[in-house]
Amino acid sequence: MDFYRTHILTIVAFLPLAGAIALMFFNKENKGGIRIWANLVGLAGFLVSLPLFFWFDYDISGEMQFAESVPWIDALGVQYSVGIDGISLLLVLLTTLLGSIAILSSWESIQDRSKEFYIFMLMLQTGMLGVFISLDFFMFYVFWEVMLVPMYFLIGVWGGPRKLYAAIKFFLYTLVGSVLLLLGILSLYFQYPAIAAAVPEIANEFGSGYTFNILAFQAMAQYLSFDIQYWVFLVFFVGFAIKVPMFPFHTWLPDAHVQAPTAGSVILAGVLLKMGTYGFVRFSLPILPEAAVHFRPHMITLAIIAIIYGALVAMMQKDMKSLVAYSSVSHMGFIMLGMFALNPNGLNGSILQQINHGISTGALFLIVGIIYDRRHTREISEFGGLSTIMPVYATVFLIMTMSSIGLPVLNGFIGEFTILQGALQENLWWAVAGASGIVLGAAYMLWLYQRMMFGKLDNPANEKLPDMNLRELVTLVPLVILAFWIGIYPAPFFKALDGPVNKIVETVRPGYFDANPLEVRNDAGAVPIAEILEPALEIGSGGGDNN
Amino acid sequence: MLELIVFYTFATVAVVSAILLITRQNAVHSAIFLAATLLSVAGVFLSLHAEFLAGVQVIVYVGGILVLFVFVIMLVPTDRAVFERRYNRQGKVALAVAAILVAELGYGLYSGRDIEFAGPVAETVIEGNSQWVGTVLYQNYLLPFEIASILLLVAIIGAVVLSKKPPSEEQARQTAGNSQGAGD
Amino acid sequence: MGAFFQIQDLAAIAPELVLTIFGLALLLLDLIVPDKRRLGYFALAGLGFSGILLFRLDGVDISAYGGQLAVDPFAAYFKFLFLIAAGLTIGISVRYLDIEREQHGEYYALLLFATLGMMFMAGGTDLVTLYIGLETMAIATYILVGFLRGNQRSNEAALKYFLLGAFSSGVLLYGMSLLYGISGSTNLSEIADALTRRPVADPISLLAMITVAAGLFFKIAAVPFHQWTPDAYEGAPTPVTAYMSVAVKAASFAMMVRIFMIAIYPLRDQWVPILAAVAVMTITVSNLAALTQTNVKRMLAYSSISHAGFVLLGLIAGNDTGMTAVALYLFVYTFMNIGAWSIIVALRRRDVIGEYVEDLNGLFFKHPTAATLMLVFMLSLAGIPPTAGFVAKYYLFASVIETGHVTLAVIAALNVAVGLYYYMRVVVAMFMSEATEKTGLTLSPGLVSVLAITLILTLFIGLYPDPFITMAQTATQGF
Amino acid sequence: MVPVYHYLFLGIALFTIGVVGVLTRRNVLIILMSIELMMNAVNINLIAFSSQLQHVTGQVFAIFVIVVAAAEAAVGLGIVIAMFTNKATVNVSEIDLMKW
Amino acid sequence: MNFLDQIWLIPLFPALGFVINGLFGKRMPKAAINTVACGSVLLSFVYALGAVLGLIGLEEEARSHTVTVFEWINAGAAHTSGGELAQFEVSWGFLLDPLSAVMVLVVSGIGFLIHVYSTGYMAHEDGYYRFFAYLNLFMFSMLTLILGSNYLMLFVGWEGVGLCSYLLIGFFITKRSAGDAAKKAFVVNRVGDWGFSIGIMLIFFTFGTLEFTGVNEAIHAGVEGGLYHAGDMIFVVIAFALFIGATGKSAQLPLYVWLPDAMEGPTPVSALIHAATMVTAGVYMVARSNFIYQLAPSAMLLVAVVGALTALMAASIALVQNDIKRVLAYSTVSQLGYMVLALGVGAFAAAIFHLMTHAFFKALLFLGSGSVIHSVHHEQDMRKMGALKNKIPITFATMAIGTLAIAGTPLLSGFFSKDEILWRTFSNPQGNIVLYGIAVVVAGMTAFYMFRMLFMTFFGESRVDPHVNVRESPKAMTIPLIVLAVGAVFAGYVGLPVWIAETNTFEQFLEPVFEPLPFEAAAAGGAVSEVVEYSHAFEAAMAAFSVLIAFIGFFVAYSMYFKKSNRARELATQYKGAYQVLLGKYYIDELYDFLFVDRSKSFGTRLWRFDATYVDGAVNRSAWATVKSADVSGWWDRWVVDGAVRFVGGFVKTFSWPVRLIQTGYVQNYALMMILGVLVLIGYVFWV
Repeated sequence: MDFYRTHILTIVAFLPLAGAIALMFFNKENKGGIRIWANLVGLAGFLVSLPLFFWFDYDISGEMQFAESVPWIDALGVQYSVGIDGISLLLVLLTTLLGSIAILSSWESIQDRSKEFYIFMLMLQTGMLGVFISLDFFMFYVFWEVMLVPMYFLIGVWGGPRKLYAAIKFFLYTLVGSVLLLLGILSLYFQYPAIAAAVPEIANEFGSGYTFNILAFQAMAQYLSFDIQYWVFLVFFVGFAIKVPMFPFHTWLPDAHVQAPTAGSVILAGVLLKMGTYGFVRFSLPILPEAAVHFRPHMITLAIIAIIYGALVAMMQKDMKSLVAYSSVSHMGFIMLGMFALNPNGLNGSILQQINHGISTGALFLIVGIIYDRRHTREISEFGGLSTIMPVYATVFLIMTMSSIGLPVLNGFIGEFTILQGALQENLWWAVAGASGIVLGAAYMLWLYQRMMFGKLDNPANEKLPDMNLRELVTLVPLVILAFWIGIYPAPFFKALDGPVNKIVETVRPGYFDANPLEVRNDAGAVPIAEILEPALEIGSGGGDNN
Repeated sequence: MLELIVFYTFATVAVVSAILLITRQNAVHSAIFLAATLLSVAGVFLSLHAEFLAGVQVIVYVGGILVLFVFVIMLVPTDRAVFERRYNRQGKVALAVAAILVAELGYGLYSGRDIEFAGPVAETVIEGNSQWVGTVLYQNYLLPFEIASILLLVAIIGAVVLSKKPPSEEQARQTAGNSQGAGD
Repeated sequence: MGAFFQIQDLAAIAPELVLTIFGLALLLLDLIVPDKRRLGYFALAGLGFSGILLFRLDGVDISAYGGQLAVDPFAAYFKFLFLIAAGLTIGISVRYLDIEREQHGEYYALLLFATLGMMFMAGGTDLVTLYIGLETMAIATYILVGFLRGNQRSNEAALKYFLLGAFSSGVLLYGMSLLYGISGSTNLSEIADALTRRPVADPISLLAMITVAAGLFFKIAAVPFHQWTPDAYEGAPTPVTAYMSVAVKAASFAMMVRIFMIAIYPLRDQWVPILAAVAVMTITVSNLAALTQTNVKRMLAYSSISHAGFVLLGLIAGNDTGMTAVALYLFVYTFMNIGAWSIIVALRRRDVIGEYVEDLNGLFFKHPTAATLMLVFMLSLAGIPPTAGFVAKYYLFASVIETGHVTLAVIAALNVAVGLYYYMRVVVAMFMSEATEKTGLTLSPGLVSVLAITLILTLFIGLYPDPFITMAQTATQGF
Repeated sequence: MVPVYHYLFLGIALFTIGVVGVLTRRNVLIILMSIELMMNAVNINLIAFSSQLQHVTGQVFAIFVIVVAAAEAAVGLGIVIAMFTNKATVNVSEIDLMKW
Repeated sequence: MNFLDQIWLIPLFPALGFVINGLFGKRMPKAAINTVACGSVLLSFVYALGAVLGLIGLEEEARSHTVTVFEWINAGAAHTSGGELAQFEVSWGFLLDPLSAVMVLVVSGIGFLIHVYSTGYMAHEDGYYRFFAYLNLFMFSMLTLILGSNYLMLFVGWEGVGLCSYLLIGFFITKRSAGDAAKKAFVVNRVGDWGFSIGIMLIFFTFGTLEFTGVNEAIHAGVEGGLYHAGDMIFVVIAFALFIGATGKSAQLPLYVWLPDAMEGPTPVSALIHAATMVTAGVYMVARSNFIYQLAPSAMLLVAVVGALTALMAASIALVQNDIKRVLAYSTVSQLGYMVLALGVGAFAAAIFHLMTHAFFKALLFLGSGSVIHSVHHEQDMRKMGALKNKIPITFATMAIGTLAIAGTPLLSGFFSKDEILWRTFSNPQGNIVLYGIAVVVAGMTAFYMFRMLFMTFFGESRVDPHVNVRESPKAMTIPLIVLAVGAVFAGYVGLPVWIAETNTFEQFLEPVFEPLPFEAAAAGGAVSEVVEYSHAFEAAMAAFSVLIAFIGFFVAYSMYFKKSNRARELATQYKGAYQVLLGKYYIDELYDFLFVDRSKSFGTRLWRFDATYVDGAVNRSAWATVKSADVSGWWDRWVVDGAVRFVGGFVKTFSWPVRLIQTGYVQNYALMMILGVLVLIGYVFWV
């Protein structure tokens, strides 16, 4: 038990891998056994991760907890070092949950080569978890890339008609990004010793030699010259933005989503995209604060473009999967908008929205997958009036639609509103533009829902469709529950985020939390609209702290 | 002055016959001009007081390598080659290249000529070029000398292996057959 | 005036001596032993024996034969590398030669002699030694490439390789002669001294530098001296190709490091830009060319060219990291590349050439394990963690970034992606296309063990590179 | 005493002629001879330097060069013969099975 | 037991009802479903009643009771526009004060009646349980909306009712038109919500809190401290943003287009959601935010104008509708216009008053119409009705009452409330004569079209399809009608105007919520805008005038549709001039010309067309535009963004060829390349 408690992260991360290795020794004809084993491992993976939620100390959610650290490559100062703060906590839990659900969802849809499929799923699981728990940049990078391979296969082998194109596109895009990312990491790596030499307290804490320790990098943030920050931010941006994906780099996403099998899409939308945003939160902001502030307008612009653009394109999709895919582009735009509002509300919302997006979009992909298993088409025009024969399905679909368009009492609303609130504090127009995404979101999601669920059941092919079976229900119920939970009582989540977020804001905008004198207001008389409409973008104004 | 004349006679012979070498249609003629070149080069060596080298040049090259060439030329019926084009398509380019090459090498060496070739102190002079060469060869360059023996061994093996008849007749015939197809 | 020959110098070249003896013995045994396969194992034994002796020289750092030969960690590291490469090559050769009906003792002897030449290239500190070693290796390789006498491709490959090789060694020699001329010595360090005494950028030294560099570029197959590579690699017997792509390259790089980092180090400012240009061209051109290849051997040939380009980056960086990177990269490359080649070897059957991408179609369905191995090797060649290839590439990037050649780094980085594209074509063929009746493998104990070794090391270095990095570091401390 | 660069120029001349031969002739035998020419150019350089520096290292080097030249000639001719037995030609222009 | 502290239960009961019916309804007998559905609503009505009584028990200034259940959102610190550090905290809090008291009673009460009615009306529809689940969900959302103690809670309810109206409009899922209408309603509302949410954020950004009480105090403090002044830009912006939301929900110009279509839903839904409760949410919200609006006079003016115009337009459209439900729908829009107008002129109490009375009679009318439709087997066209008054007497009687009430017949509820609004429009400082004029005209039109409806439906000769045998609706439907009719008669008496009673009790009750901001204090003895005092007699006279107007409307309708239903046409064709003389009203004359010059195209129809083609069309067109732009962006996506990548790919491919073409296979080409390489390198080191 004690061992478990001290090594919980390692166990959580590598349990799926162990399961995969065990799976290799199954006879590939024994499909039933393989299936059951895979599901057992997936479930176990979720269960072992649950204690994190209870053992986590929310009062110091900003600190790295459950930390472990073992030397790995001394020659480079690389360590196997893991630990989670509030942000990673949520993402890890999301990953384990979605992972087990995705595995369960493939029960019937994956029949050929199921053994390899589950092996890849489990490996993917380990890869993603590794990314979220790494405290060592080298290790982070390794996991970051390792996870590409299983995903490549999931798309390329079990995918749709244009799977090869989609798979290689996904792989190349991400690889280009991540190799540049590596260069960025290296240039930080070579910065460290000089700074450590100059600043004794850093040297005392993290040693004076070369290191990949993320915390060390964060500690040296304020000593990094702006030029370094500038360039490293750029390469990091490419690396992460491709993953997110942000506007110009998003085109791999629809292909990958549409071609991938259901489970793949769920994981892709639910977790993989979060790795990009996670990268921004964990690295770009705390390690490169000045650059983050400098690039803020550009990032915001891209984010807003993504919001509106993704929604518009989603509106014209005829394939429900690509519709959902483009909606993810829009949602990720929201996340980036909140993140680069660079204030607590925005960041809290942004990170919570990552979870929400994982839940609702993951669920939507499951829903699409369910209908796809029955009819083997995703053409929206093929369907109509399903709610008469599939009421349960219709209900769940409705709930998830509402969650994705941000209806209160469901999770999406909390995220979107806090994000916009954060954005508005910086610049009214950001919020206005962002909020318009909500309208469009309603438009396309309801269009989808109405086309599929309302109207007469005119397509004979649909007349005999069975409603969701128990297994499918089981895959969705947890997500529904979570959607309501976050929507009604998100307090615990915010509590987990509060610490890390405040830390980030403190680094990026020093002195944000100093309450400001009321004189600002008094002599200004009533607040002039100008102050809201265009606060200057550099730190200090808008936020109004006095440096 | 005399040396200069000697050198230039040898040099001219060498260059002219070299040019003839690469321009003759018949390989046999080329071989003969090669011999001429090698001999005149040996002469140059002599004019440089490298008697031993001159000897080696004559014996090994003219006596060895050249004979080898002639054998092969005899072995390989070159009559077919007589009626063929002598040069490949890139002749002109090659000449241009040659011009540039000469220019660059010449420029380099000529402009560098005044920088005296400051070597280390000369070795202890030993009477007689051959003894001297021998001493240096067997003292300083013993290791390369040994390796060279292996090198020659390898060469012999190679010559033997390669000129043995191909393993299986039918395979040879078949390959020869499609070689006609590939040939033209 | 160098020292005279002392008897302990023999101890210094004990491994080489052993190899020589075994080589000669092979030639004799070839006459008596009917089953030539035994000779293969005999050769293996010789390599092992020499390896053991090599270990006895571990940590020694002396100069033997009056400055002709250095017995230092660097040399030891590379000699070790060559021995391994040769051993692996023999492992995949035995069965192959049977299929080609070319089972001869000379093959193994030549392999040993080639290795011998390489060992002197790694150890030599004198132009003459280096050159003779180089030629020994080269001539042995010419013969090996042409070893399938009945096969036109083999002949052609040999001829091309030989002609260009001789041509390039002529160029190399010309440069060496100039080096001798300006320094009055053939000893690398003395040449360096002479160069430092001479005015920088004096034309003769530059001529010498370029011509020597050109000769070496040819050996490592750097653009534009690379064109022999695809043809030679395609025509040569596949095991020999594997050997060339690994050992010959490594040896040439060892020699290159000796010359560039010692002899013409004074001219570093002049040669860095040249190397940089050549490296960029090499990586890019070869990657582009590889994209559309349908013949796996040619594709791997181009890929090996691009890898050479990557290694050049380390030389450009020129600092400790860079040197370590070179050593480590060549070491890693040996395993992953021979691994990949052995799969190609396994594809060769009596009736199937097994060189084309289609021949790999659906391999996964017939031989899942083999396909998975190939996958690992491909990923490693592409530089995806957690394989050894990633660690090696990582080290190169690190060195380049450290010395501030950002542009180089970015270009190389983008090329990694291009590389991935064509490596993945193999993967697609194996995993995502239907199997044909042609698909199939011939496995032999030797081949299997080679695959096992290469796989294990590829993964192990990828997961725990620490010991190997330290090894490489100690080996390259001299520079 | 002839200045050394006269010899070097002779070397250049022979070397270039050799290069031209390699580049232009179709007959592989003549190409081989041209390569021998290049080797000789190198030898001339070496000898010239050695006599100018007043020591014989260059000559020793030249000996090795000659050895290598011999070895190469042997192997090269062997390859030519092997080639010829398979495909009755000594024309390099006809040797293009493998390209691209 | 103390109801006051359990007001959070009031919304909870319907929520439970929803859960039960939603999950198990499918397997439950109708009776059980009814009990759960109606029972839960009844329960919350009882609780509401108790709570309100408890509230009234308190003394006046303490009549504001907040109950916080638990913390909802806590998204960390935030800078307000003033530069202080605020905490973005929102909790599940419920607030009972006079305003919400009135609303909660109206909603739960009428809601209950409509539930009962529905048990009868929906008896034969399938998806019975679904219907009641939705209704309960609606009740939950509506009550949350009303009782929420902060703007975000209000927003929760706001969106909730939106969702329910979406579900209920689209209840007949097999009807494509229903689906379209539902989606239209939701999306149009979303546009409103967009403005609303911006407004909410701005409120937090300005005051650092979202609690009504908190904002209220902040504003009072600010005004007293001379910090806020009427007309400060920020408040105008906020007020404007909020009003966008209101126009969406309360179907005001320009966002009212969804409401008529919403009639696709079952009639009880129209009654409950699109007449009595949901559509008034906007009015409620603006009234809630009165403290902000008081700071933004210009926004107030905008509100008033929008309200007046909406009222006029909707009424004029209603003049010529033949679908009974559409008439009511447009009438609803126009009545909402009244309320908004009242808000605009600062008569918040009056607005709420009208809201209440309107809830009664409009619900009554809708249910009545539902009963009619039910009895003639789902025929909605009035031209296919007529002479029903004897066949369905109860329905007729109740509807007559409703009509009288809405038409503003004296001593009926509508009279008091509408008259209050008219008077305020005339007398309040924010009001003016133009608005008043419009309002009066609308009053006349209202009377006209309502009576027109009544006559066409119940009088004249029957145009009902003979095969249909008309029967009175079941008790479950008639009883609610009767109850509502009673309400429609007497609801007005809680707020008798001052020229009848000595004080307007209703206004007095709402006083604490709507107390005017202490500008005088701020102005510090500066010029206080003096309010013109009118005598009660004058006010009474005005009332009489409005009654007269209403009567004219009634008379026109009577003369044209009661006596002889085709008389109008004859007149128009034969004795046009005499007809004009008979009704010498100038603009009605115009109206008639338009009505009968051309059969198909009447002015109203035109307006309706206008509505259908332009306003509505604008929505469609914007949809079309978005789709087009989506096309464009999709194109961009496929060709430019992706194309760039593919270009790189193609680039690579195309350049891979020449690279390979160097590879001629001729050894001497290779040699040439090599030597060239050497030359280039030498040239480089020499001359570069």
